[in-house]
Amino acid sequence: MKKLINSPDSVIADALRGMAAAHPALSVDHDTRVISRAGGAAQGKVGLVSGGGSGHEPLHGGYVGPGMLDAAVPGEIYTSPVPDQILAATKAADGGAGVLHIVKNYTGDVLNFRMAAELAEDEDIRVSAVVMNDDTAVEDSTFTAGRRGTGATVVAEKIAGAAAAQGADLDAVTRLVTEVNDRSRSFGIALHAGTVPAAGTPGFELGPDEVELGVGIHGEPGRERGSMAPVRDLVAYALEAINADRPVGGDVLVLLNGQGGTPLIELYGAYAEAVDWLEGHGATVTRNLVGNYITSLDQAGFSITVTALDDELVRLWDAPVETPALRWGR
Amino acid sequence: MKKLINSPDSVIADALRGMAAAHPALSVDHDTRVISRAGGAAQGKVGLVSGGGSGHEPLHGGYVGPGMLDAAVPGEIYTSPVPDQILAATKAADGGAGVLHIVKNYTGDVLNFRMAAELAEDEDIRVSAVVMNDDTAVEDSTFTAGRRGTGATVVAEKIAGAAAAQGADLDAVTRLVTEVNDRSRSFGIALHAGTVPAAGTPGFELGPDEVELGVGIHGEPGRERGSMAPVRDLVAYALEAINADRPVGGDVLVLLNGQGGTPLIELYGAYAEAVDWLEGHGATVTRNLVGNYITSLDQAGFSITVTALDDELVRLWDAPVETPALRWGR
Amino acid sequence: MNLDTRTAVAWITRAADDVRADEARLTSLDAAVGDGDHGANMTRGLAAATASFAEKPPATPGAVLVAAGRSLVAKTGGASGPLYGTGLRKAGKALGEAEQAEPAAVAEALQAMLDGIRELGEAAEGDKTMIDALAPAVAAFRDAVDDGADLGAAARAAADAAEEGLAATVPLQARKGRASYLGARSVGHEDPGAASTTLVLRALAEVTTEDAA
Amino acid sequence: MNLDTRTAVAWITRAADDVRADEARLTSLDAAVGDGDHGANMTRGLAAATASFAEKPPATPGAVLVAAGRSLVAKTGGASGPLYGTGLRKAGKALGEAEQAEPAAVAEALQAMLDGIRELGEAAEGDKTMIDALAPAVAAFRDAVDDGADLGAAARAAADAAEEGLAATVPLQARKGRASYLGARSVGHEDPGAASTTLVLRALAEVTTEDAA
Ligand SMILES: Nc1ncnc2c1ncn2[C@@H]1O[C@H](COP(=O)(O)OP(=O)(O)O)[C@@H](O)[C@H]1O
Ligand SMILES: Nc1ncnc2c1ncn2[C@@H]1O[C@H](COP(=O)(O)OP(=O)(O)O)[C@@H](O)[C@H]1O
Ligand SMILES: [Mg+2]
Ligand SMILES: [Mg+2]
Ligand SMILES: [Mg+2]
Ligand SMILES: [Mg+2]
Repeated sequence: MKKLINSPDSVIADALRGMAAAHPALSVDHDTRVISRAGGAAQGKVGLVSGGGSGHEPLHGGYVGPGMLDAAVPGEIYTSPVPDQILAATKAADGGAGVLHIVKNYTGDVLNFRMAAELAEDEDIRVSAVVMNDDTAVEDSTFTAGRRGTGATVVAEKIAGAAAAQGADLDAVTRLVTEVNDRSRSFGIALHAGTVPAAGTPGFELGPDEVELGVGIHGEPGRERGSMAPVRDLVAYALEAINADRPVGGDVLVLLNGQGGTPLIELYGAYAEAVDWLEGHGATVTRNLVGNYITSLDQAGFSITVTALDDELVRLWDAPVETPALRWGR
Repeated sequence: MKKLINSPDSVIADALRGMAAAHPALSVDHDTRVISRAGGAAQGKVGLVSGGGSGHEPLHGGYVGPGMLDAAVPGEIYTSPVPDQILAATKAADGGAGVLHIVKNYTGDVLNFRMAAELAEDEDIRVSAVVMNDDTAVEDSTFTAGRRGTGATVVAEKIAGAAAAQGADLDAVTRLVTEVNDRSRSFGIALHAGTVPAAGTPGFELGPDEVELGVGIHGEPGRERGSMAPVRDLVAYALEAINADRPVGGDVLVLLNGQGGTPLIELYGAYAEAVDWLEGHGATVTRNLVGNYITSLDQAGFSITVTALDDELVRLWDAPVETPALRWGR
Repeated sequence: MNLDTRTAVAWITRAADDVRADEARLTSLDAAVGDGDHGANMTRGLAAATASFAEKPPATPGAVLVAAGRSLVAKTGGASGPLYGTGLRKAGKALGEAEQAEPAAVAEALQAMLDGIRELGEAAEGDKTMIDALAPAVAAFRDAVDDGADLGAAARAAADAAEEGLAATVPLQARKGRASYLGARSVGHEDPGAASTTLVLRALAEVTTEDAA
Repeated sequence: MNLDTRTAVAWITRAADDVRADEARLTSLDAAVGDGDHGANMTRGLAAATASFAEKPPATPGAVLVAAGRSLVAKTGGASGPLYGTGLRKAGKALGEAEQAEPAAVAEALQAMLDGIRELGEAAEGDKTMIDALAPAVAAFRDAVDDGADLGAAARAAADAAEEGLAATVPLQARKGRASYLGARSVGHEDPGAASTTLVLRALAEVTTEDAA
């Protein structure tokens, strides 16, 4: 697999150089690898930090800016960042009102963020953490490492960003992110595996008629292999899984997310099917995102996140945001 | 190649359903296949229409909205739309101050838009057209069908949109688009071919060490096959071609565009190289877009567009825009 | 025999069938030097033409070709839609209101088609386009008519000339259309538009030959 | 022999070399049931550890392991960084300030390492993690020391036990870590973390055996 890179070892460094050059509103620490706001932390505002392995762009660096994150922490491809990095991001995000870590539920992410939070507390920064585990594909039980954190992370970062910008305190922002997590379920299906630069070949093999049902964002397998099918059936499978876990109804937000290798024209077709299915099941889609928001390099496929909305969440969703990847409002 | 579709025949229709559902500010005519603004044409404002084959999303439908296009015309995959469609779009865009067609230089696009313009003139709509031919890969001579229209089309649509929104008349908007075309050069390189739904297999074969230098946006071949190389060298090749055609210098806008199958992390790395190269050649990159703006389904690769800026173009670029794919300003 | 309404409808219908049957080849030719849509384009356009005949039966052979031309413009897309569509419209206009067209009138109509495509597309013989099949075909048709051939024989001569013209496109470097972007790399490939032209003219030969038989 | 500073440095250095040499296998194991980064993670972390020894030479074997642990936390990333890193730190702390550690002290340090990883990761034996190689290895080391074995013999026993533990992970269904997302599909694969643990312990056996020779 040919990749548009200089070498596998330089991918992150090169991407950070590019982000710094492209986005003057961002400040990039190339040594420590932290992406933060060029203006620094807003004093008195709750700081928001998220991060994880690289390869999911625009998550998380593309979400740094007014109305969303204060700092993002990119690890190696598909690898959790390290505590010192997360600590540096936490300091960059600290405006004296505490910092919230939005952590995706993977053992590495949880452990590294926890260690960093301890280091931050040692430096008198109050840190709260919410672990996102919206993925419905994996059973949440004591016999697994728990449900994974996926698309709802994008929603949570937006909601938290708006709340923090409006002056909510650390407990309130933490509560809101927990609410987003509770109200969201996600499911992903891969058609073709992506290729990690270091590996040079796809991470897994899918036959011409196979899809990976419940695939993870690092290309890791999920629930089971399934048969290729028209998009309406794949979307239905994903939504049935979501609905079985947390029944849909009322006003919802839908993130119809591309995993990286699926063209936008196909994502829109999938979104049409999602809306039809949800409306046939008593839900009304009042907010949406369609596109590449939490990717897995060049993996072909899609994921759906459904978030049950209430008035507060809608207001926070609609609030202004000014980041590389999400921009709206005044 | 598995595609996230219902069937090859339904791809456009399904995508249009999805766009209509996702974007309440758009009005989609599913029968005629025109995407326009939900509020209709602004009276007294020059109308802006562009279009072409589908498969390049977000081009052009994703660029409909305040500050950019009034209407977009999506043909079949990689196939120019037909005159009746373009006429309907022209009428939808018509606010009584004339309509500009922004046409990409391909025989089919030129002929179909020309026939539509004749039909519109029959109905007393004054139509002007600018044919974009920014692609530097193909020789512009009487022995070819001329240079192709590629990434500068995005820039032109933005510039025209701002000018029209600010009250410029048809001649002025036409002049500005012509200027953007004259001031822009583009070059694309493909690493992997994309797959058209109807074909089911990639449109061309690239060996493990081959790239297509000067590839077109419909996956059509360009200048020649070349050897795979680190991204800094591929970017240098593209910029050398651009520079040889129209030397770079001064302030420039760069569109570092993904062809669809290349992840954002790689596009940022490519952008870093582009900035280094340009600054080493006496240009200053003062504006940019990095991402998927004019794609070719799931083709892996990138294109660069360099537009020489002046103060007027910068002001128009910075002016507010509110479309699915580009949003900034107040 | 003359070209009457029924035969004109049969021609276009047969052309639609033959193109659909050979769609994969047209696709593959266009994939090699273009964007791979010529097969789908021609299938779609000709299907629309035959559908229009059913919806609104034309009264004369000229009306058949004008309706076919309009359908091709309205439904094909790409470069081939306006070119074929305009060509057929002009051919139909040239046939006027007559209920039957004698071979000489058909020759004029084909000439009008060729002239129309050349005027719109500005391609000359040797540019590696549909013109490279159509021009020799029209010349062969005219020559056959001048030699007293009936409609079927003239059409067969045209179809044969088109096939020769198609083969002759292989060593050409394209100077028009999408294949021209390839420069010298377009050499060694048949032109897709010339291939579809050959199918269309072979369809004319078939229906005028079967009819006479 | 005892574990002195030089031997401790040699251990970690050998572990870094052995892991780098076997990186592809670790990658492949992690690709099958995870995200394919375990090889790169361990290579990176252990390389950082050996680099830290050169930059700031530790004075005692305990300091070696603490420094290695810190490097692994600071540079590895993923799940394995905090787990191995914390484990090695605790092992180093258990060795205290002594310039040499007798086999019994090394046994306590390995126990502290195991306890630290178990406490942080909350995995038990049978969950199909590094614990499934480390726990039997530590038990084997302790038993060997109790039976009067020298450092090299105890380390070899530990390495052998780790290899058996690694093999025993194959039929297990993962209940911790990324492989647990696969449920029953994780059966039939070796655990990547158990594989790297085995390499690390084999490195200890190698350097303590060569040293004694
Ligand atoms: N200027 C032209 N004059 C005549 N024929 C042309 C011209 N440009 C293209 N063609 C014909 O059109 C064919 C391609 O048609 P098609 O693939 O349907 O359209 P597109 O190139 O827009 O995808 C070419 O093979 C060629 O025969
Ligand atoms: N909770 C845990 N306790 C002990 N070991 C674990 C735990 N979670 C994961 N591991 C170990 O980590 C290994 C994976 O490491 P690595 O691939 O580097 O991290 P990641 O899973 O974050 O990509 C697994 O094979 C397993 O041995
Ligand atoms: Mg990982
Ligand atoms: Mg085409
Ligand atoms: Mg074509
Ligand atoms: Mg891993």
